[in-house]
Amino acid sequence: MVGETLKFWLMIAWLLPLAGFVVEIFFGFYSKNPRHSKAAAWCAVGCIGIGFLCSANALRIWGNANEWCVLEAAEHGDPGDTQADAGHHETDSAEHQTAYSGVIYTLGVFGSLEVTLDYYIDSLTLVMFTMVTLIATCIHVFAIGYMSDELTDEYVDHSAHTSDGGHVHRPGRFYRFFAFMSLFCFAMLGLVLAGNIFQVFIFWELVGICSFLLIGFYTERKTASDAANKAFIMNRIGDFGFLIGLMVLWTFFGTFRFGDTVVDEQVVDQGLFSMVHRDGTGNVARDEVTGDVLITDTHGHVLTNEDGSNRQIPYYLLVVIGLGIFAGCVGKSAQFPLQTWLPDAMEGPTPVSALVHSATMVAAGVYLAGRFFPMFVQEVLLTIAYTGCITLFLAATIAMVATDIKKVLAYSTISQLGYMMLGIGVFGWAAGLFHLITHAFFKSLMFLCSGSVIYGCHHEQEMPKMGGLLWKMPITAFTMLVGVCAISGFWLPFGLHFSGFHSKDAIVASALAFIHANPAHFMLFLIPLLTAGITAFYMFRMWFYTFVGKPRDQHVHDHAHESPWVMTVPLLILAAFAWFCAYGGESGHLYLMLTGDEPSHLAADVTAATAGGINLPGHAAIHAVHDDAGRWALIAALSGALIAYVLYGTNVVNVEEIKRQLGGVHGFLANKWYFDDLYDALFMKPAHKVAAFCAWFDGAVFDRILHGAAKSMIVVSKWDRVFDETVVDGFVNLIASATQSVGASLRVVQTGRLRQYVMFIVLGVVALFAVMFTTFPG
Amino acid sequence: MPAELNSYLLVGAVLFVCGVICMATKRNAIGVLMGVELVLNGANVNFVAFSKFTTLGLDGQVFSLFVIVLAAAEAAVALAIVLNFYNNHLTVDVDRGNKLKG
Amino acid sequence: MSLFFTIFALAACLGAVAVVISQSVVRMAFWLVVSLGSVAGLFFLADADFIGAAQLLIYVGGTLVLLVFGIMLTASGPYMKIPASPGETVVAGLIGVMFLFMVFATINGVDWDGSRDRIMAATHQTEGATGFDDRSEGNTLRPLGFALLGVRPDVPNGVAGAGYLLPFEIASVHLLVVLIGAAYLARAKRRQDVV
Amino acid sequence: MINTLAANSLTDALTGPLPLLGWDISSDTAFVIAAIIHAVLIFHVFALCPFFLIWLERKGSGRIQDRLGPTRVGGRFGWLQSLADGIKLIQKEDLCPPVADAMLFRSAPYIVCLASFAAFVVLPFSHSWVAVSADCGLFILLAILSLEVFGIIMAGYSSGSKWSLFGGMREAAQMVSYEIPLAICALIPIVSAGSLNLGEIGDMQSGHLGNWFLFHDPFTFVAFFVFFVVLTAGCKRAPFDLAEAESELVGGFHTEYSGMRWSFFFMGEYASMFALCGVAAILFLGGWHTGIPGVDGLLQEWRTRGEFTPFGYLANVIGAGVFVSKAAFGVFVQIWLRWTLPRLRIDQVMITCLKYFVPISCFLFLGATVWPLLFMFVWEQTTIYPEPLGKRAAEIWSVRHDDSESNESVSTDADAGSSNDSESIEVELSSGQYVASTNKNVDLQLQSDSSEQTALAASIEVRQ
Repeated sequence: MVGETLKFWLMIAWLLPLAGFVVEIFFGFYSKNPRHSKAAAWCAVGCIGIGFLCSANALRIWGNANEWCVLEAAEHGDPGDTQADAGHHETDSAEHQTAYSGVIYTLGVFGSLEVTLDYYIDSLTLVMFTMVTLIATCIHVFAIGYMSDELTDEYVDHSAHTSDGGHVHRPGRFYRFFAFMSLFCFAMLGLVLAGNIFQVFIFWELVGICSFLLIGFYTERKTASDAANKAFIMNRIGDFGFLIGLMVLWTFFGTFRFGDTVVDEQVVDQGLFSMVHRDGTGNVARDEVTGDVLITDTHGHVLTNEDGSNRQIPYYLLVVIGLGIFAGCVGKSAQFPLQTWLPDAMEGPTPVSALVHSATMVAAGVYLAGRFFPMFVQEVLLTIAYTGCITLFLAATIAMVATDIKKVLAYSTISQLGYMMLGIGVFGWAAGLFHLITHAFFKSLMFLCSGSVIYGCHHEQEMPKMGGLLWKMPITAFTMLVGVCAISGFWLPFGLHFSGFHSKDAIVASALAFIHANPAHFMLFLIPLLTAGITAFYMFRMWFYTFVGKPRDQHVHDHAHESPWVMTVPLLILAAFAWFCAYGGESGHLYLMLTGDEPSHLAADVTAATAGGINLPGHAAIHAVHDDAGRWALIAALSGALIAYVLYGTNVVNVEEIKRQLGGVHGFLANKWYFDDLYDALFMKPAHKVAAFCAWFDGAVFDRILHGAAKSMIVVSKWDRVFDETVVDGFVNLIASATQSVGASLRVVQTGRLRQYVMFIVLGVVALFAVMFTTFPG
Repeated sequence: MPAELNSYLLVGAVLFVCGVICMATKRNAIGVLMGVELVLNGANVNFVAFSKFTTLGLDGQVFSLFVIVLAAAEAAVALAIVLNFYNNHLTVDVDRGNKLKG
Repeated sequence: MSLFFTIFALAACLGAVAVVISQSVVRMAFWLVVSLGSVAGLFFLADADFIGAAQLLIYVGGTLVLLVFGIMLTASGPYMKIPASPGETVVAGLIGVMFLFMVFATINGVDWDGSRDRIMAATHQTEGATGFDDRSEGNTLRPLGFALLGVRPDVPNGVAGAGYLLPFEIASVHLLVVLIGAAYLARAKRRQDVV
Repeated sequence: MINTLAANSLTDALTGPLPLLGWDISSDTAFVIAAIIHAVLIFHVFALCPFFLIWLERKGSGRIQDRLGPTRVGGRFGWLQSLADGIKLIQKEDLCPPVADAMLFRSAPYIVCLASFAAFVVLPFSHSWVAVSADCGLFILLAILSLEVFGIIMAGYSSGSKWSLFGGMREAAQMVSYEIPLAICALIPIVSAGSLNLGEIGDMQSGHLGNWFLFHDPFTFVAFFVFFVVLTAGCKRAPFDLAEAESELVGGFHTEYSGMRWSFFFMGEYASMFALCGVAAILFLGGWHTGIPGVDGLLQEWRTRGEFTPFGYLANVIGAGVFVSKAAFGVFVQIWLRWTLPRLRIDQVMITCLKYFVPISCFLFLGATVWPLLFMFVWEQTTIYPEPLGKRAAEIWSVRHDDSESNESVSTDADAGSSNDSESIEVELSSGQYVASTNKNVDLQLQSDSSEQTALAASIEVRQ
């Protein structure tokens, strides 16, 4: 019953943006005055706003039904209760059902493959829904102000140039922007709601296309269209792995569904999550002889094929599935080595960067990794952890030297996504997703702030031209400061810690617990810790660069102004959430809800060496090291912030001098570790070479063959023509002339005199009668 | 009864033949039309006679009714054609309408 | 009875002959009225009241007035005559006579009584088996109406579908088409203004 | 039709040995004699109609124009004026213009007269006082009257005068057009009555005023006035007298006529006026019934005693008087209109017909058809009257059928195996199914054998 109610509200929240998209794209185009009307924007805001209300309502219903997971928290979170066994959670969830799944609509049935639209609703779904709709609402409102330049019949794009060197003039695309945003919201919510991995893939591609459209929104700019292409292609590489994973999955499991299909408390259709059973050590159940992984039902009983043998899957293929799915996540979340598209994606309008490329879409990779966690084996998780670790360091270092305010934020985003991946990889499932939520708030906040700055500075994005804007745009500056503090993870007394403090601490704590259990992988703790400092450094560097100090470009400074209320109000709302959304930390509602649906095998602390050679830290182990980790991280962040203050907040040190002295390193970082060049040399150039060869081959070989064939056909045709004209035509002409001569001789009968015809008829009848009479007398 | 039937049929035959001759000799288009009417009436007389004197029964009357109705329709169309003919040739002499002669 | 028949038959035949002989179109119309009116009289005599009345109303009252109207519209002068050549007349007359002879021969050559009896025997009918005696009184209005609506009370055993509902409907649609078609054909041609 | 010619049993009365002379008259001879008797009677009506009506016209026009009109001939009121006119016209020279088509010119008045005269054949003057009681009497009457126009066209064309030709053409156009609303309006009471037999239609309206078709339903009420206007045009009476139009066409189609031939046109015109007004009286105004409940009932009772009984005969005489009064009043109204209203133009005449009367009459026809259905579905009864019209009609028919059956179709009775008693029960049972019950054999067949056909018959029956 609760499941149906939740489904109802979430379906509304999901489908409203689609309706909004349809209305905006059609009525926007056909409305009377599409270039000057804000109707499309308010339509989009209305749709997503109502969607937020529905989501929040669904969250409330779920929370009430599950008592906000406080009971479970009392059991799990209590440090003294370390004896909780793996089976505990299952019995518990039987009493409090937290995950609801079912079929929305069956798209088609192909043999045993059933392509359906399913839903899978648990706390993660609901939290994601609420977060996405809330942030999207704020960003939509913000965009009304930010995109108001487009409300014109003749928009002058100063960044795009025509062939004669002038600026591009084009009609405004206000309504189109909001239509795309609505479509994106629909796709993103669909991705979150999806109840099977194939459906996830569908919406995965849909958010991809929305991202493509929005990155390339200023399509006249070559940089923008290139960036859109780059994002799309990079994502395709990841999606290729995703597809491989799906194929293997389908071959061995025969279903895409996450959850079990339950009818009258009987499981009628096994979901993926219950097919891979974990024993008490957190290992997957395996066949004792072959070593293959057994496929089980909900209660751990092994499923059998039709011939009676056990259904099983080779272990390495389970690894392939995990790596394949994770490849998709790597592409979507811009992880190493596919991280290069995200900074370029900043070519899109800033609200897009805030919504798509920081808070939601790029987080979808992390979300999927979290959602699919029950299917990941240790090898995969280790890969995830290292990928995240590399990414977070790499991106943070580049962020230190970036000068474009949005690029800084973009690298920061990559870095933070790396944190999340790391969290998931080191069994800090809840920590990674916790950081996903908090990061969404403060990163979208900072992007909007940067958007406000850019808007206030008349589309100036380079930080070296800013400075001293603090009192020009105070609301923007202070909300940005909230965001910066949040991402740095600062601690405040009375529990008023910034949200980043809680979430990053959780990840670092997980990592610390992990290396305690597996000392060989100590890098997985050290690098994040170091990067925590770097994060604080580059964030405060950005803030100081922008808002304090002397104005570096007087022209920009003079014309800077605070943004209108439609832009500042969303900032204030988001700032509040960025500060307080994680209120209470590990005993706060948000974290408890997430742990409520944590995969069951993570609860216990398992130290026994397993096949993968990895030891699993349980909740208790993580909790034990939490305070240590928090202190280390805070020290790192404070020192990073201090360095930033010294370098950029004061005039004590000449930054340029340092930059010059570290020229080599700086260049390396400023060129993004030469990844673009590397890819260019590795893939682009060979591809161009191959293409050039193909073109040559086409022209030299294929075309000659074709031309020869054509010439020979011409010769044949000439002969055919001769035959046609003499033989065929002659025959036809013969018939025609014969017909004509017969007609000419018969035309005499046609006198054209009506009365004679009557006479002929009568004569004919009489003659017929005479013949009959003489032939058959009587 | 056969004598009576025969006399009806004879009347019908006379009407029919007169109609045919009328169609064959009249150069006036309307005269031709009248010939057609006579022919149709000859047939009608036969139908009604058969209806009365043979097993044809009511069907004969129904047929002649249809003949009358359709003859009226035919006359209307034919007259319209004649008017068109007159508009084009300024005469109703059917011998002038010999454009289709071979 | 035979007196009236003789009168009407003679009038009909002589009228028809007069139609052939007359040169003036209007006289032809007059004689045609005489002939068709007499045929209507023959119909009355043959107990076909409704057909006779329809003949009078539609033919004489409608079609012939229409024809005279047409004559007036197309006459290029008073008492217009378009004489046929004597040769044609003679040939047509000869052929007509041959034709008449042929028809007469056919009529007299058929054994009507025998064929009637054979048909009755084949269809197992007896005289008056249907008991439908209205026909003999000339009151065929109702049976005709029934027949046109698809019901045949006069047919033995009440064969369903022996009626004429469909032809009736087709005829009415046909009349409508003719109405429109005739109006279209005879419409006043409007000259196309050259702009 | 020939068999129904002697519907009032005159033939039967004549057949057999003549009482006084002892001649044995065969049925054929009796038939001829009966026909002649009828013809003579009708000829008298035909001749006396114009005689009286022309006098009425003169007196009426005189009074309307504030004159006295004829006063002297015949003593008072000039009542013999028409006779004097007739004598004068007979004496006149019978002229035929040299350019005229003599044969047509001379025969045209006869066609007109013949048509008007023949129309009286099916016109009943009282209950069973009719020369031919044909089942499609109204149809025949309208058909024969439509012949009249042919004579007028002939007259117009053959006179060799342009006035006459114009008159003839106008008449042709006008008559061809006005016949349509005339026929449709005549059909409206027919829809209610379910019979084309004028005698039956008249008999259905006995009883009281409410039984007149004029008051039968709103559509017939309106239809009567449309019918009357259209028949005025059909008789080419003013204001529709475009064919004569003295002021523009001199005399129209009769410009060239003189003497007796000229008077024939007028005899035909007045006779057809009377005939059509008579039709209007039968169709709408109760025919030969007074419309007074007590009187009608009494007369009806008298009639049942037999046609040739004194009271039955008296009832028919009274009925004929009532009928002639009604028809004459209709003619009087036409005269009244003629001397009151100005003449229309020819295009106005045509527009009045084609743009107004045809659509109006079509609408009325539709309404009259739907009206019983309205009663069926709204009030679940077929009529507002206690006694359905169909039942009355069925009774009339069965009475008439009994009369003829007694001497004609005894064998049929035996074949059918049903007595008259059972038939009357049948009729009462199926009073709504009037059409089906018109022939008892049909009735039996439909009732007993085929429910499908019954349903069909019920669906096509004329309700009321």
